[in-house]
Amino acid sequence: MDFRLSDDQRMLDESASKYLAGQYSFDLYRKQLAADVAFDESRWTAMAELGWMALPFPESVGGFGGSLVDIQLIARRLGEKLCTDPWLTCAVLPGKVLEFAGGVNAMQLLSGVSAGTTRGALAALEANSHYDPTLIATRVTENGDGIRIDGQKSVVFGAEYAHVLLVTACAANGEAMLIAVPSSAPGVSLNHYRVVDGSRASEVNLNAVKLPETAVLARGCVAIDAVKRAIDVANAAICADLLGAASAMLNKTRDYARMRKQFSVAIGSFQVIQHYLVDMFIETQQSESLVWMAGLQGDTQECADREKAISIAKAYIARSAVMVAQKSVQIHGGIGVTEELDIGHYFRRVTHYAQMFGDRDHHVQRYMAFGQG
Amino acid sequence: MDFRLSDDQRMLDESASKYLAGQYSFDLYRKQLAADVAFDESRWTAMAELGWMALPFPESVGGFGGSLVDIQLIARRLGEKLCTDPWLTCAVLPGKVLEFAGGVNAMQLLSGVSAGTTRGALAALEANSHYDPTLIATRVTENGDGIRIDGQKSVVFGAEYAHVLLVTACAANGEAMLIAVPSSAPGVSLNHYRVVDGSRASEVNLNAVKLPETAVLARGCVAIDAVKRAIDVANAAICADLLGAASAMLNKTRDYARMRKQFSVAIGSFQVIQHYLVDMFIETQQSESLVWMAGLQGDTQECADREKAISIAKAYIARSAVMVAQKSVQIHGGIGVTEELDIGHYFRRVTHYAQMFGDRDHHVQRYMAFGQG
Amino acid sequence: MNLEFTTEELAFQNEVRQWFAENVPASLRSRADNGQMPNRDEQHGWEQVLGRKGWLVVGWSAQHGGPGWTATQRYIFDLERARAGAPPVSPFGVSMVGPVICAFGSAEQKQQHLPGIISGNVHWCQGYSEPNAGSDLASLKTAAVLDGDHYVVNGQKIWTTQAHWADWCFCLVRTDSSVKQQQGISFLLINMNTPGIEIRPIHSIDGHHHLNEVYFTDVRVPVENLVGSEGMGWTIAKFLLTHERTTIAGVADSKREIERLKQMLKDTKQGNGSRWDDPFARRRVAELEIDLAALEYTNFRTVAATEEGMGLGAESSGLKIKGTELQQAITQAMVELGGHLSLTWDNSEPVGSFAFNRTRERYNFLRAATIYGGTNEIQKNVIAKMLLGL
Amino acid sequence: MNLEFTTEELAFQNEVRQWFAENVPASLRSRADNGQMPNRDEQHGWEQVLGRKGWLVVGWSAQHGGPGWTATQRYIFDLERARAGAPPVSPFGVSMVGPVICAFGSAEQKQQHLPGIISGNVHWCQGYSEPNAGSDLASLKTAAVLDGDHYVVNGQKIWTTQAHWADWCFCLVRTDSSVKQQQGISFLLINMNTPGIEIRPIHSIDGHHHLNEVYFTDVRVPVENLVGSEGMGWTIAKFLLTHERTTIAGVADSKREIERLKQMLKDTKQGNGSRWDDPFARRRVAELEIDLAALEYTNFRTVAATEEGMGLGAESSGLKIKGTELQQAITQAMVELGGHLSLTWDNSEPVGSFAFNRTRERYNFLRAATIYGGTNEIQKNVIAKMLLGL
Repeated sequence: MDFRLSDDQRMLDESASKYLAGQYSFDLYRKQLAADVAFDESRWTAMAELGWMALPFPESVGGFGGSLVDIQLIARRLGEKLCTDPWLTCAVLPGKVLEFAGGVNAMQLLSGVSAGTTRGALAALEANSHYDPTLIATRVTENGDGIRIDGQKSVVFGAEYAHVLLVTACAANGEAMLIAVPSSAPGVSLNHYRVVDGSRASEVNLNAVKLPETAVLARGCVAIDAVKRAIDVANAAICADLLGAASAMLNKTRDYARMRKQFSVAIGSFQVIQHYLVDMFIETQQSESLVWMAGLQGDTQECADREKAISIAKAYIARSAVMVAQKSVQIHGGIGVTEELDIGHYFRRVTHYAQMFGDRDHHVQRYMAFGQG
Repeated sequence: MDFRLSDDQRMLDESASKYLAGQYSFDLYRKQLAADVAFDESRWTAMAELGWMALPFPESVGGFGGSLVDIQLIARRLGEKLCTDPWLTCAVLPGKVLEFAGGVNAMQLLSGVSAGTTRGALAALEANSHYDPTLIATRVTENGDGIRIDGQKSVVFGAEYAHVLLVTACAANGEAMLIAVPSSAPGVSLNHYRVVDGSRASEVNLNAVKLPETAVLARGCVAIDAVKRAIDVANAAICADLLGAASAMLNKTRDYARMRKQFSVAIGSFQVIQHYLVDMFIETQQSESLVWMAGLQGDTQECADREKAISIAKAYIARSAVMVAQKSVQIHGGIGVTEELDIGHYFRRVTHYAQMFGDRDHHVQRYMAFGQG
Repeated sequence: MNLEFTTEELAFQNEVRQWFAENVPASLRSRADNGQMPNRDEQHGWEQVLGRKGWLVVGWSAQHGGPGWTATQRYIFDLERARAGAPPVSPFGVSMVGPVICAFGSAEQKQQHLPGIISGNVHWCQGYSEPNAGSDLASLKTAAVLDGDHYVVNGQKIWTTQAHWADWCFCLVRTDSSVKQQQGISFLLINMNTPGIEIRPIHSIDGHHHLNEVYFTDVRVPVENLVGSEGMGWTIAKFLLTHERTTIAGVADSKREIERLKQMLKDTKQGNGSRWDDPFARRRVAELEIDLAALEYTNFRTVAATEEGMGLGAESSGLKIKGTELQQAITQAMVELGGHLSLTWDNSEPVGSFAFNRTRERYNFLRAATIYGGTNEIQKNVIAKMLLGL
Repeated sequence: MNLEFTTEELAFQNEVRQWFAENVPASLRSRADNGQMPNRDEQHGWEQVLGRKGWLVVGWSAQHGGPGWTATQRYIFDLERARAGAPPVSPFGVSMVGPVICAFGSAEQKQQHLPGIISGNVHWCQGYSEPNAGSDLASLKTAAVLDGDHYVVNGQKIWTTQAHWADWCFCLVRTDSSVKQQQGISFLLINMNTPGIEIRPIHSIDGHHHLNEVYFTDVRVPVENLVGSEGMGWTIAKFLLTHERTTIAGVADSKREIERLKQMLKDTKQGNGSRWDDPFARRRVAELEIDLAALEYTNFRTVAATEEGMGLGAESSGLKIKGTELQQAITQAMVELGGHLSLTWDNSEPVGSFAFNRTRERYNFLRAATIYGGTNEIQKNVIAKMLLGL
């Protein structure tokens, strides 16, 4: 057993920290939030130049063949800094769907994602699917010279900034398909809105969208497996993001408890506040252990092992990070529920990421289905 | 709304307190425990003379027609004093089964119970029934001149002191029957053992037990309903018993926290201990509210209302009393886990009563089935 | 013992229920159905409707212009109010400064202020907390210095809910800094139109503007606006804390919210069924319902004790703790059980269920429930003192 | 990063597993299957079996007579030990006084005491707590007064686990009452056969006798039984607290117990199915398994840090807190999921499931897990100090 980062990983981690410290800040985050923006072309280019887009993908498409832990290292720093840049939703997640779907067309798209020139978004979930990507009401019909898609995809993270939507749809015979739909295709209309962490998502309406047969990237089990496996990758990254956010909250709350005086003493001198902080500390430690466990054991095609590892980590961390977030606000008192201080924004980020692609309840149930011998 | 006790109830409550203070003590409890005894004929007679056996039953059988709250008042005092006298299991529970079963033979038996001369025990649950009295593997066959019973009943509380066992059994056609089986009947053999609160229960083996047809007190729904309704009465009393035990633990632990010094100060001066005690206090207050709710709303034949009220109360109190018990031991430290001090015995009593006829899990599920609109 | 309402109380419940059905505006009801709070006009308009009916200051005795209801009636009224989708009334005039003026105010103060509170035409806010006096209120610094027939007020208040909606503010101010902390504090009524008052908004993490900072710079307040005498401020503040306990647990609104959550789950499809088909979701709701029952019957006991004129001790102090914990648990369940539908923020069209799309607001807003009015930790300290007598 | 065991470690695991399979007595295994603790003969016999194999003092360096294993090997060994149904070894000699003698003892003390610990032939107990020195150990009063070449010991120890099984006791005693509390404490080895020692049993709520009071009346202890120098007792006690952390979380036994619970649920019929068919029972087990995974990987991280020779800070102090909480949660689930089968106490014939019939024992026994060795509250105080630096 070895929990040390390799030299490359340490460099990656440091460069991510340094980049975010220089290019991102709470002020910038708030400015973007006020302007209903969660994206900046120049930052995207900068991140691509740092190799973040190429990192997760195979060398065959121009990627760096990075591991799941590599992805987590960046995700943790993003969470730590409240960064809403859609790296996860517009690059990692759609890129992984393409990688796992395979085939010439998918690989061509993936080259663009890996180069940072193409942004994607996964349009899998629907209003009535809850967290289950196999519940697909969107319909696809095939005719002689192509396909037609009708339906609606819900809460598609990052769609506002995506060139291509990776849409799941179901044929009349029940076969699922994974389809590459250009955002600009006729019949595609998007309603954008803000989501809880301050980033952006969209309703994707597909109204008689006609595309050539080549738009179909995968069918049946391959299509579903690609989506589920990519969502597992996303969840490993989400766990790391939650760890980053929870660690930041813990540190900020500890510092506040040392500094803030009431009744002429630092509130950190009250035993109950001390025990709250210890509980938060222990939960964050345990969460970190499971983040790396998920990164190491979730990086496999073997479905049962992967789902077990990811679901254990997400089920645990979703609860712990929410606890840390709630206690952080409570210890801060009034100032903790305001927009002025970062604590409240971390609180919302934790709410968001704890539920994105499955909350504790969902993942405990998935563990029961896959993981219990 | 009125939560005041009537004058009669206050008298009953006071006489119960006074009787137990005079006739029962922790020393006596420990002496009985060491001797594997949980019964005393003279105390039984004394309790009968106080009217406790007649209290729960209709005047038509010589009872006093007391309410469910009246039963709870005594049960709370028994819990408060760690008393293991089998009043609930040998009088209230079997008596209520007889009362709800109805019919001449049941009423005749009930007269004896109400007079304190006959003791019964409900033999409903089996090794494989969990808490569900409708899961009956014990078999009854009818022939020309009587019935024959074969099977085994498990964890029959108070059977060691019972003259008559109220046994549920199932005919080949699936019909359930409630049968009065004399403990001394040929083919009946009992294995006695201690149970967690220090009282006694038995395995009841029924091996070709032959009885006249008149032993069948009720059949089908009537039999099942009588058992279920009587168990609901028992659970209302159990809630009150848990309240009595939890209140006693809270008071003893508060006193200990005031008196016990470590680091030169009373441990009750530590904020974390204070908040533990406040949590225990609040939970005990909330439990008391639901005890009376169950007593008032559980006293009805209407199945859904009754089961809802009883299950809400038991689900809540089972959790709260266990929390109070665990925290009481923790605050006491080492002395809390010894046989010498009463705290550890209360702890076991709470474990026992929290599970007797259904734990929180069972009652939350029953509430979901009956109570959720 | 008896848990049933009397015939008279049942008749009262019917009357109130019918009146609410006829008088709660559709806009309020729709906001409640989606878990949203009313805006200023809706809130003030609704309070004036209640004021015209004489049902705004329901906790007041008839002598002071209230309906003179029993604690049970007030409880029933609150239950029906929440059930009908009407918001709680703003407490600052009705439950706070009003009762203070009734108990401590001069005849002139009563004449000047009570009618506006009773009618719902005059709106109040509460100037208690300061940046360095939150949980430790006694260390407040805002000073009121006598200058002829005026106090000159300088200082800053914070967390002032609805200051931007208010006509008047009741303030704790320091009139004497030479005595022990609590002793130098006075209770002052300040017209929000007085020159020298500046209000700066504080935006909350639910995305709305409820709170403010209020700056006082040489604000001249007539001496007749002092309630009681100088140095009585702490006594008055403590009087308020033990004043009204029949609704402190928030049972009526929690009850409504749980029912709303059940309906939301039933209305939200999942595959071919609904979210209500998930046994673990149903169990989570069941556990909330059981906790609510415990709170509700504890509240009943407090109401019954109030009816009998019995003092309110540690028993009812627990109600605020448990009540706010339950409010938070309900909103958390709402957010979590909605899944991805709970993650949308400012969508104008419903995504699956508009009610789920808006659960975040109450969840975020109610984080403050365990903080304001004395954190739950402070509440527990107070109860511990009563319990342990240390 | 890498979570896999190396080829060598896997081979070691196989070797150990096979040895346990062949050497754990059936009686021990059967007790473990029913959640019961071994009796004296079984425990001592088993430790001697380990001693003969050289696998008793697994945490010791080769230099002192241990196998010189890595932290990972020790972890693997513990895992396989629990899986095989063998009890943990008694820590008093192996993990406590042994390492103390290795680190602080004289050559004579090493020669006299280490062989008996390594072989499992000599048994120890720990004389720390006193009636008025539990959490506040520094206030202990048992006095050792020098009289020629002996200390004369007078006082009382309490909560002395296995004193009635022990040949020797290591004691914290006060040798100087004129200095500050911690400074006057010394570490003394006392032969339990010395005249003047009286052992009184304390019966625990699990129904067994583990604990004792030990009274010392003019007990004469040779000065050469002092470890280190006078006044070093507190330093030695603190050394012990940070000594061995690879198994402090109790992961191996918790893992075994969860597997046992699953098997018990599968083996216990309910109607036509089994208790395992209850989705809420399964969920409860799943939540325990998830908590165990968090503990296990945190333990791995500590083991890995130990391998790298890194200091053990607050990170690993949390392991004791979480580990004991999990042990309690598992036993509580065992008691509760058994339903009425968990309520039987001293039945000699199984009622449904003998394993469920005995769940009460561990549940009651393990209430002490969050108390002994410093309550979890004290542990949190210690971590808070490190975290906050206040």
